[in-house]
Amino acid sequence: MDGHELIFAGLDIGSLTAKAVLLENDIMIASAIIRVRPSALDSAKDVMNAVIMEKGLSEQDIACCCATGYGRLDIPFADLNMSEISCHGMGAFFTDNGIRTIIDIGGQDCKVIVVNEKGLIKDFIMNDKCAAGTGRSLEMLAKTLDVPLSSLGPLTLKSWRPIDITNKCSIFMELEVLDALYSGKKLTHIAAGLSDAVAKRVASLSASVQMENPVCVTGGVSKNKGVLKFLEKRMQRTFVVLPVDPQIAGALGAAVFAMRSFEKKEKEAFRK
Amino acid sequence: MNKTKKTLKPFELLNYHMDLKIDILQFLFKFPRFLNGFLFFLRPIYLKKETAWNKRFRWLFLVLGAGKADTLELKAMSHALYAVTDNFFEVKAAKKNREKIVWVEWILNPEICEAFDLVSFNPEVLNVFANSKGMEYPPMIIEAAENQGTPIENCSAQKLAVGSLILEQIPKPSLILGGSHPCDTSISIYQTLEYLTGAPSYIMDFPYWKDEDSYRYYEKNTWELLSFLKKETGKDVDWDKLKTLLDRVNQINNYLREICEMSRAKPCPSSNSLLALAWAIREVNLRSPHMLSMVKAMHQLVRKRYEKGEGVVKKEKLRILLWFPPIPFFFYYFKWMEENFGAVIVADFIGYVSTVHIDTSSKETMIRDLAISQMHLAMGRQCHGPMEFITDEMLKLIDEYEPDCMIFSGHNGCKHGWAGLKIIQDICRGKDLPVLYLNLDIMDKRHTSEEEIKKQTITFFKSHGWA
Amino acid sequence: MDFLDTIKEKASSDGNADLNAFSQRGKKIIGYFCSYFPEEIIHAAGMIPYRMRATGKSDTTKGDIFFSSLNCTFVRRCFDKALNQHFDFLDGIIFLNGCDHTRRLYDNWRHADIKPDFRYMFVAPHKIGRLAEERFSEEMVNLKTAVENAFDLVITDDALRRSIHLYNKKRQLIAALYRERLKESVPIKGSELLSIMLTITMMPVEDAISLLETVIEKIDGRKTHKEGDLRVFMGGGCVEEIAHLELIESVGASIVADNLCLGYRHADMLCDESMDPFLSLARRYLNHFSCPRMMNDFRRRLDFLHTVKKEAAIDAFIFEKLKFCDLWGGEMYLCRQESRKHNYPILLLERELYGGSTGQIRTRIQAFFEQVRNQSYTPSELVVSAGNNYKAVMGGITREEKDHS
Amino acid sequence: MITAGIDVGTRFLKIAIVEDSRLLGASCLEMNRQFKKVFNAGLDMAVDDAERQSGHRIKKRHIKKMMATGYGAHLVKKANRIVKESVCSALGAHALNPNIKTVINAGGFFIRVVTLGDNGLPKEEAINEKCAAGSGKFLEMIAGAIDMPFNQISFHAGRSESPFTLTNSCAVFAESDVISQLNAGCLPEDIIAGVIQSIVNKTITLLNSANAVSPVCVTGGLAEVSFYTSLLSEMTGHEIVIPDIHPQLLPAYGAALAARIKQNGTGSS
Repeated sequence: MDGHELIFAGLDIGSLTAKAVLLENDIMIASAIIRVRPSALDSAKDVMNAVIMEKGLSEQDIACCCATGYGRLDIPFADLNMSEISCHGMGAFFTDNGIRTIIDIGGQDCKVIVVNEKGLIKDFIMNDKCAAGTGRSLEMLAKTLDVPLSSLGPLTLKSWRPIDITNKCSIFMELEVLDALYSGKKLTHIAAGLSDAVAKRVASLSASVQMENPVCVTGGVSKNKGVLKFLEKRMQRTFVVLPVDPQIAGALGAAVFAMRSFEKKEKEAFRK
Repeated sequence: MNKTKKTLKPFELLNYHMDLKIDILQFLFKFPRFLNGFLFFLRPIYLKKETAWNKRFRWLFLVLGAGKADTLELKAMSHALYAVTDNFFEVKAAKKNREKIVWVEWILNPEICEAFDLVSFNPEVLNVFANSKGMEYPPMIIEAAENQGTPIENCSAQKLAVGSLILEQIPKPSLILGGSHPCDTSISIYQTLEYLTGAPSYIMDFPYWKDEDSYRYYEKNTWELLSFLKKETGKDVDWDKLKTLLDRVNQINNYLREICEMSRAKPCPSSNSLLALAWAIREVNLRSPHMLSMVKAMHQLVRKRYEKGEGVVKKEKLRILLWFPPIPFFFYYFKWMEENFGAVIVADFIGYVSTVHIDTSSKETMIRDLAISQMHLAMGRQCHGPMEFITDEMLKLIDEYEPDCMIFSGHNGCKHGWAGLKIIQDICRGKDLPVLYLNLDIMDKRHTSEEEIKKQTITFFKSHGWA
Repeated sequence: MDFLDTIKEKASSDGNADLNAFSQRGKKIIGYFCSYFPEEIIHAAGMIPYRMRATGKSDTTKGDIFFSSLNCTFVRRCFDKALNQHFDFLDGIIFLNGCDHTRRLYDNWRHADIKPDFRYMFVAPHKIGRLAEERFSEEMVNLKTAVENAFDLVITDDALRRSIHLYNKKRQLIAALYRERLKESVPIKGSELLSIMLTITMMPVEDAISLLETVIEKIDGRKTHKEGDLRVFMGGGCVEEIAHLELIESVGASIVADNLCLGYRHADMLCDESMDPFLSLARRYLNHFSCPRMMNDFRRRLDFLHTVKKEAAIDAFIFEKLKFCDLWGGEMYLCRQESRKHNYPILLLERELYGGSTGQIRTRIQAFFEQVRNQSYTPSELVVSAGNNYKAVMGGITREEKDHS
Repeated sequence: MITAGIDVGTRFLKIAIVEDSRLLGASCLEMNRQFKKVFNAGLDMAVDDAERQSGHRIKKRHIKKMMATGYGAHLVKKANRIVKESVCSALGAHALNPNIKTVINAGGFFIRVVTLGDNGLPKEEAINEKCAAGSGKFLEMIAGAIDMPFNQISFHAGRSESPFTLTNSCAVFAESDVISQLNAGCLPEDIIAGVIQSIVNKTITLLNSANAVSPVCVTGGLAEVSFYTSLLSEMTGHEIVIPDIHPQLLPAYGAALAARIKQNGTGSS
């Protein structure tokens, strides 16, 4: 250890976006989100460059790097890899030590993670039946409605009578949405119905783990106020707002794991 | 949907059938003409679809015939209501007095419980009657079960049993009588129920074939059940009581068989909705004397029409064979088709009766024939063996009842049924019988809604030029 | 180890080449479906029992004509293979009422009229007990008669006794392999054992015995696990993908015990050679470690979780099922309730046979193992607690591109 | 006599104006929230088109009968009748080419296979079940995920040497599978060829369950993907016929014919 602080990196290579976070002295000093490149390695390199360039660092300055997400296995410069479930849990917990449950609604999948008082997984559940109730299905359906994903939330909040969407498959949900659309239902109600449908799927998923308060929501869909509103209603809980962009929670968690594994190794080396 | 869902109080659904409203209904049954007029008058507010405010009574009104039922039909229904509530009261009293309650699986009849003077209860009863308090309840109960981890692909009828146990809608059993039929869900769920309740259970192992060996095996199972009950309850078999009941069962079966026979007439004098209802009631409380009265009233009605040469509808346009179970959440399907299209379901999977006569002359014959008779109850008799058990009966009904078309109500949980679909398709092709293949979940309207079923049926009729 | 690699290669194929060689030498091959099927009777008739499998086929195009998408992928794949003449080497096939999906195979097989001509439905009771035993032994006699009539031969009691003896020997060897795995140092991986099981269920039992003997010899002193690997119990029906078990093991685990169709059930319980062969077979096949299709035996299966946890020092339980399997669905519910009661770590997976999405499965398994390891950490080992309420430099967030959405 | 057929699909509204069995004019409009407006505009366009093509005056009031079909058929309040899509496809195909024995309507959400009797009416029908990945929508999704323009799909797929085997049955999950395959270095053309292969497999299943016989007519959006049709004919050995009219229009055309039959009272079922 030569004077200056150690820097740790966390990478989250997802299916749609790649995220990176730099951590120095328990503080997040930089982060970046980019759209994925054709290969996981390219995404990892690009997103990593983006953060280290911003801080004017070089790759040698990174003491330890941890990767997570779908592409986690394909990154040679990562020192270790952790599942995104651990990383999301830890990332959210790291920003607010009170948090015990993290609902992560990502592009392809949706998970409910319960962490212990150390930020480590206590229990989790991840959707495996089908992809309904994920960010991707919401995106598809927003496209059907011809509204930008970002305005789905505000639209939902205006509705007082959401339509009832019963189908469980997101592809066939689209049929129901189209039907409602063409029969002249109000856009706000359809949007609300959609948000409610997604919330319903997430709520039923979460029923099989024992959630503990306080709860926070991460992942892309957490930016959608409409879904959050319905989710709160269906779960009868209120959510804590994270102090950081919830999308980078996974990368942040990875950086924390990088830091810890480094410290652990140091300690072992010291003992010897 | 906007409001947060209500939760159910313990036993709320059962109590619903025992409170004042039911007394009023029973009172109204005494004046069938008035009841009919009342229902007819109110038709516009509930007939078309479920709304936020008519859901409380819609199911009941539709089941009662929506003002178009015959007075005898209402009489049969009043007995059905008595039979069901009797059982509920009995169970309630047993719970209070801490008597033993025996859960009896849907297709196993509770005759043996009568012989031991035990209170029998059907844990799956709510899959039909939960609808009566409003249609949102069955999905709610199913969701409760699914959230606990009951597999989603299980048959919804059985998921309702687990759900109602979890939501404390049904009384816990002291003993369970389960069976290995008609399908895997039943096998799986009865293990779950035994685990959850901790009650000792006896499994009736349903044989695969229907031959002498199988009958004997099932008969032995029944004898073993007797000794199981003896051991668990310390009581002994009251053979006289059993004999009385079985004599009554014979009578019931005779009436039902005759109704089935008369349905072959053109025009068809019987609406199969009543036969399906009779099946449901027999599973819930065969032991009640009201069961016999109900069947008698049904028989009287059908006989009357048969002798006059009348049909259920004035002008019978279409004879339908309904294959696979009817739809509890849309029980009005029968009447809806009759009213709108003159289409009568002349035979169906559930309503058709082919039980054997029980010889009550000795203990041995009683148990032997009871066992064989149980193996011929609807659902059990078709679903447990090879595909021929389903298709042979289907062919027989097609030949005897001469339907113009068939409606295949493919139940989502019935995986073995879907696995045999190609065989059924080929048979209907060979017979040149038009078939409507519905894909639905009979207990869960979330899968395919009432509207969707109506829409598909209308399109089917229209494209064949029947509507 | 080369030897195990050749076995694996064989296990991932249909085994047609070997079997064709046998049939050219005049040996008859009989396919069967379930672990409740008494292979001894086929062996005593001088034929080779072949366990049906779905390997080596990538789609279900033709199978879907007969089965719907609500049926399990094992059955659909098997039937697809049958329709594509992959099972033409069979001289007979025996179905079992194992579950709703497989029993309809019997019906569809006849409806499509696929080779072979000898198609027989063998019925196993759904409960355990004296009555069921009696019935089951009658059923075995019926099977014997049917085989005798169909192939015009006689199965003598002596031949049957000899077969029982050989199969007992095979069981003992498999049991020995299972005992090896209880040791702290794991000599054989779960995936390797699965490939052995797949191989020995498509060859004459004599060959199987010598193969098993070689395996036991070769794995002596072998060590397959890495430092820090978890010891895992694997439950689930019809798992026949070696790659799937390899995936689990690659994430940091050794599978050391199981309840699979091709697993412990083949090692559990010997046939009593001294009594009536049919009754003895009935007793053994009915009472061996059960599949969830047996209705009154779930307590024993749940108890087994506790025993195996102690005996094999299990760190984690993984249960999985194929989609639309009612039986294993219910079993997973029971196991989860039971393990929650006793605070055992348990992971439930639902997949399709050869269904891909390894990324998802890997994430889940990895996260589960991370969760299990968390529980075993002692507090002092835990790295410093996380930063006290987070101090983010919000200005540090960059966006190279606008969020795509 | 002039009749109109209206096919209300999930994305497009197709209207055909037919005199006797001759297609006079047609229109195809994208649906949006104001169904009535779209419908009226579509009808006007179709009538104009008919007038232009036939050369004599045709007005809306000349349309004697109107038949609706398709997913949103119930939205057409003016229609005299609703006809099943299979009937329409069958009638349309039969009128165009009486040899045709089977019609595949491969649209956005459903693949429908209809076999024709000698009278041109449907004999048997098979349709993909709920939750199915093998549909046009699925192809569109995957094409979108790998940034391939829809009209170049066949070109790219044709270049594939080892198509990727798709195993997941859920469309959205399959998409994530595809993305991880891309990340692992799988070529886009292999993936798109694999997707089409999986749709072809699905179609073959349906063809078999409806007992289809050659020649087969392919309509709907997927008919425009030549790789799909060529692979289908290659794998099944069926002769594939692409109808003379725009493949999307066939059901609407058939609906208009159905109107005629019912009107004349010659139709039988």
